[in-house]
Amino acid sequence: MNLQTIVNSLISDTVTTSLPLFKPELVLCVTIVVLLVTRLFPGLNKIPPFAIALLGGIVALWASLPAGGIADWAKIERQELFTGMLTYDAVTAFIRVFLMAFAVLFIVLARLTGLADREDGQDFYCLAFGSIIGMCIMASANHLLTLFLGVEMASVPSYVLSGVVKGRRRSSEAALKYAVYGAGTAGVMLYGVSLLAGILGSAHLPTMAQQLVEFDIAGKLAEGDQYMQVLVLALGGLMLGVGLAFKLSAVPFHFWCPDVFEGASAEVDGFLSVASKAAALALLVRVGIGFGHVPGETPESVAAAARPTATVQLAAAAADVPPAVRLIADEAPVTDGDAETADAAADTGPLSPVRSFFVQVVGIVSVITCTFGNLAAYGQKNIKRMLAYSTIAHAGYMMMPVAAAVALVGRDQAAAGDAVSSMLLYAAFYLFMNLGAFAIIAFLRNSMQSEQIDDYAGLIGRSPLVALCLTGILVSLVGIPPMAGFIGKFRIFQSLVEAGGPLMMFMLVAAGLNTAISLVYYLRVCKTVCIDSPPDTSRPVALGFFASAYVLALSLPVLAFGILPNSIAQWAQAATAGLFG
Amino acid sequence: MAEFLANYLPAWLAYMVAGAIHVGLIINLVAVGALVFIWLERKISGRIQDRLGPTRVGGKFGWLQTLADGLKLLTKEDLVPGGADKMLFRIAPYVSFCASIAAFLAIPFAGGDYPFIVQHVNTGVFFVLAVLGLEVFGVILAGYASASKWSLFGAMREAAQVVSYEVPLGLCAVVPVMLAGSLDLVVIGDVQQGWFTNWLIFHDPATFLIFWVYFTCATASVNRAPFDLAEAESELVAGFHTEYSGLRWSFFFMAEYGSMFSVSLLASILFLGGWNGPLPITEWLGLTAANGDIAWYIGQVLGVINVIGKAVAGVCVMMWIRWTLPRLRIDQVMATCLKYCTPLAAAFFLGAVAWQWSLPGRTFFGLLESPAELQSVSEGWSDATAAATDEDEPEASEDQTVSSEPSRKVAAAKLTGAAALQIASTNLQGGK
Amino acid sequence: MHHFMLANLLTEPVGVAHYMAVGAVLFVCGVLCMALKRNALGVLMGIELVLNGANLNFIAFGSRFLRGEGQGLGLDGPLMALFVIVLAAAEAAVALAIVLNFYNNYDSVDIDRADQLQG
Amino acid sequence: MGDGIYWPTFFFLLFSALACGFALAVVFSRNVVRMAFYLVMSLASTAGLFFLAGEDFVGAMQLMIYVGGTLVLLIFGVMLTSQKQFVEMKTPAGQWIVGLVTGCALVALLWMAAFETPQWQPISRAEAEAVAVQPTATPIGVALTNGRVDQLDQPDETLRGGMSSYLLPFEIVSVHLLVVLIGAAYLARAKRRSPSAAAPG
Repeated sequence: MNLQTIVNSLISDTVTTSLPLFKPELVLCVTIVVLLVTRLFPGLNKIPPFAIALLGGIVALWASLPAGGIADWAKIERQELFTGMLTYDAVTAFIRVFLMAFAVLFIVLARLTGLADREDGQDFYCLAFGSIIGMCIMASANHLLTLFLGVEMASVPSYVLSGVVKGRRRSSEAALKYAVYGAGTAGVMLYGVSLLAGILGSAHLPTMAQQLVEFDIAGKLAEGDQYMQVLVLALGGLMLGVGLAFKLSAVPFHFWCPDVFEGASAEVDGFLSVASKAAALALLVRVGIGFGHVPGETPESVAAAARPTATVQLAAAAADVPPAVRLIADEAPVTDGDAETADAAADTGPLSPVRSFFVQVVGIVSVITCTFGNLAAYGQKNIKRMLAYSTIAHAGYMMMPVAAAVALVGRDQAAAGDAVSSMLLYAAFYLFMNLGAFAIIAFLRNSMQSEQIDDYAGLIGRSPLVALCLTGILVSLVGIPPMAGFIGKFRIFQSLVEAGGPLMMFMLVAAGLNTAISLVYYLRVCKTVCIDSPPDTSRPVALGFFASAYVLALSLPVLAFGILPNSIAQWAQAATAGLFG
Repeated sequence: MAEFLANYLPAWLAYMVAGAIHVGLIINLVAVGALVFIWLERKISGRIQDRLGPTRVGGKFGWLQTLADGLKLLTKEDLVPGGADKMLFRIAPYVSFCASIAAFLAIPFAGGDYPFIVQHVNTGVFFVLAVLGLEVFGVILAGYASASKWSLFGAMREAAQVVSYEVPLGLCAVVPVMLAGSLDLVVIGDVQQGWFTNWLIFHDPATFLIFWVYFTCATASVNRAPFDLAEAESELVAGFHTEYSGLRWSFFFMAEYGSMFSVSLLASILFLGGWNGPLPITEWLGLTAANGDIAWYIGQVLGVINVIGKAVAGVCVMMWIRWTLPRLRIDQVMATCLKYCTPLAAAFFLGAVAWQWSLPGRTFFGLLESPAELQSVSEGWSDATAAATDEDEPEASEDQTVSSEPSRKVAAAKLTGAAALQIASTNLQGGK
Repeated sequence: MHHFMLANLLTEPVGVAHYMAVGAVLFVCGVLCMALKRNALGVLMGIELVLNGANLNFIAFGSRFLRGEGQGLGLDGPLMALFVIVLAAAEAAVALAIVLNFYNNYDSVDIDRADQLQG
Repeated sequence: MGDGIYWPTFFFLLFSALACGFALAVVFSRNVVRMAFYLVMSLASTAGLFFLAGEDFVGAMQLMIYVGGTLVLLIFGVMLTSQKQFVEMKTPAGQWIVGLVTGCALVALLWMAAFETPQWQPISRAEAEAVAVQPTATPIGVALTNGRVDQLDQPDETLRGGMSSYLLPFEIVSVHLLVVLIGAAYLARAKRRSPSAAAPG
């Protein structure tokens, strides 16, 4: 094997395997270029940019669907693309369909509300698509560079998007805050990434997990004088977490969220709260799996290997010699009969310290985030600001199943997959709920020039359709049946129960209490909209046909999925079934 | 040189002495170069305007005129404006001068196995371009620290201009790098051995054309007329150095002439055969390493004369341009860069690639066989493109791919900055 | 315990740890800049320092001269550093455009003036 | 070469002192223009450290893109906004104290971690001098076009699998730069329409 053969095999691998699976992103790239090129030529610039963008989005959506149709998730096998830079599995595919569908809905919304006007439409669509490509990379990151690159690619265009209304002071302030905090946390995250790469000697997540097994945290901690290396690891992990927490708007890195949401326009808020958050959650899952799970490791194999390796580890640690490479899966053949003993033995894998660290950090942050978001949403007068806090709270809810999944990895991988599927399901519902809410806010802003909750009083009389849709969405955000939000929350709670343990119970209780708290401020808006009498100065609210259709198209699924959640829940479950293997 | 000295001195002292000698030579080169060039500029401008230029000091040609001027500058008072940021004002000329000198660290004056070079850097082309780009800081700091609006405008223009022109400049420099298969200036010079037909400028039509793009961009990036917007005396008094006097002012001038010299040196190494004369005279005379050290040394000195001669010719052409063409407006300067030079450079780059692809091993003149060194590179090239699994020659194809790819990204990254700068500067123009 | 001996300060090579020490100083200086400067451009400069602290780490982890052949990150180090440099350029361009936009609207680059959004 | 001064260490100390000193100067300077100047010096010294670590190519890139491009951009921004009242801005003393204490603690922690991790300690002088100087641009270029030259001399097989080629990031970053360029240009250019017509939100 010489270098030439390596290079050739890599090239053929790229062309035959990786590029076909990278189609949706490529379509978006091409769309960006086409948008720019058509602007240059006198004849071509008559083509409305919206048409090109919509076409590109739809083609990308079509390209992102699994080969055997929308229900065919289970057949997708985990693969590494581009020699390990990206990972492609059913979760990636699911999130990508989600993001592409969102992209199509988003550009339609931007067109309907007039945010992407004719002259600068190309810029707007290019930025949105560029950001979406970054999110796709986040969702499939398998390498520390693609992790950072994805975050940067998703963030930097969205800084511009949040300041897209150039002349408005608030808009420019939102962009400034977002950019400064975002760039700062990205820098801290990069430093953490450098520490992790340095201590583990690799930047490829699965290899890093293997190195972590060799690293033998428990042994190093027991040894006493080597705790500094574990400290570097923890420090690197926490700094990486800073960047993730910023993208997730988790406490204590949430402070940008309300300001940016209030300053940016409502359409962009929808973008930030749905797409950006879903990508960040997917990245959180990737990081959790990347560091907490070695490919090929199963609880059974770990349980079988536990005793011999433990002694090897201790001996090796005592002799201060790095333990030999152990491929755990090779050492112990998997037998079905061991499953119960593995369950009873709880999490004893060599990565269990990493997992418990991850679970504790994510779990506690999620509880605090959730509680903070819901408490701060009280007393907000601006609807966008209130929804910003609601977004923070929902980020907390959606982080919980990720913690549960990582907690379950060492014991029951099927249940862990289910936990991730509950997150995916909630994210899918969240797309309709939040994009719907922000679309309504954008349409109302266009017709009544206000985003104050008080100005929505008596909306039911002025525009019953919008009022009903808004009410339905808010009820769903609380999580009351028969809306989709209820199903999503129920599944999340279920995964917490499945994971068990004091921390999970604490999270469950906190989530339950939070639902009760959130009831008050969501229903207060519903009351304003449906019951309060309109102010004297109220003007009629007129939504065009397309706007009404758009609002309906987003609101109806919220109800429909609440009543018939089966198909989408099955897709999510099928997508996560093969996640750990 | 350090190894040689180490025979007679303790090792640490040998290194220091060698370092001191190198630095001394370079400063000498820049200072004496500036001395000569300023005299030359006066003579050339005089002749172009049908005058004699300086005639009095130092005999018939007035060749001591610059020295007299230098002495006058030394005795002038070192003024610092009242509202100036004193520290930055004092430091700025030195920043410019240091950057200008530092570029010479990696420029070889003769090649072969023991090149005449201060520090052999294996990414020489990029190092020189990168360091040349740092000169702009001196100008910016001077412009800001002077607390004068003329200076500030001059500095802003310089910032926008220099950063923008580095994009096409880098793209042009990539072509010889690609053809020679190395970023090492010594290697690039050495592959052009033999007749002048082997010079990279005559390699193919695209390289011939891109040389002129390079020369235009080089003129602009060292801030010479018709691109000397930073000093534009008809509108900005004297631009960024309005407030400077005496020795500090002369440092700016030495930096300017030093940069002119270094971009011309770079042009002569990248395109004009470097230390290889138009005819392979050193070979005919047997001045090679095979015939003993002394012959080799004479050959090398001939090489030095060759490369410096070409560089001086380049500088003279810049002067000729200065006294021939009128100054452009700032927006014309930026348009020249972004609308013409960058696309042209990219197109010619592709042209050179196409030539290399379709006619490997051939040069421009009657489709001659290209020199052996270049051939090995082009063979590697076709290997890589055909994805042949040839076990013997992985090296050449690697080098080939190296050269073009990273620089493309540099160009892209610079373009981002440059365009933002340009937009900002147009805004400024509107706002003022 | 491995201590940095002052005695062989000049006669022995430095290691990754020394580079990391410099990187840590740059990182912390950058964080302090981000936290303490009121000028938006000062904050951006802090970000550049932070990124360079990380880059120094990457270079150190990848360098054969600091850790010997075949150890550490290998080529990943300089490659990641390269990408960070490019991404930082992109980020700076956008951040600067945003700061100028803010300046046009507020006539100020004081971060503390950005206080219209509160509640 | 004997036991004399090990020059790389000498230059390391020189450049690191410059890098750290100017970085501190950035923090403690109140004048934003001087901060920019100190930052330039600090990052240029960092490029020197890159050269010392044997990464010529990245060092040259640092000088070219970072120092020659990004920082010129920053200084440009400083000048566009350099009205008297923004050039010097004070931060309250309380924030300074809190910041400095935290900063010192963080530096101490990171230093301790760096100097107590065995695999990050220096190799011996003989080993360091035995490391062969190799071209730096070639491996980077090959890695960007889909191959890893260091894959063959990595002794640890588990690490070999994780040596990815950087083709994808290299290509996708160009899309990113394009998008960012569009965004920056959009924000920086003057509005095309009258302000009354636009401004939703």
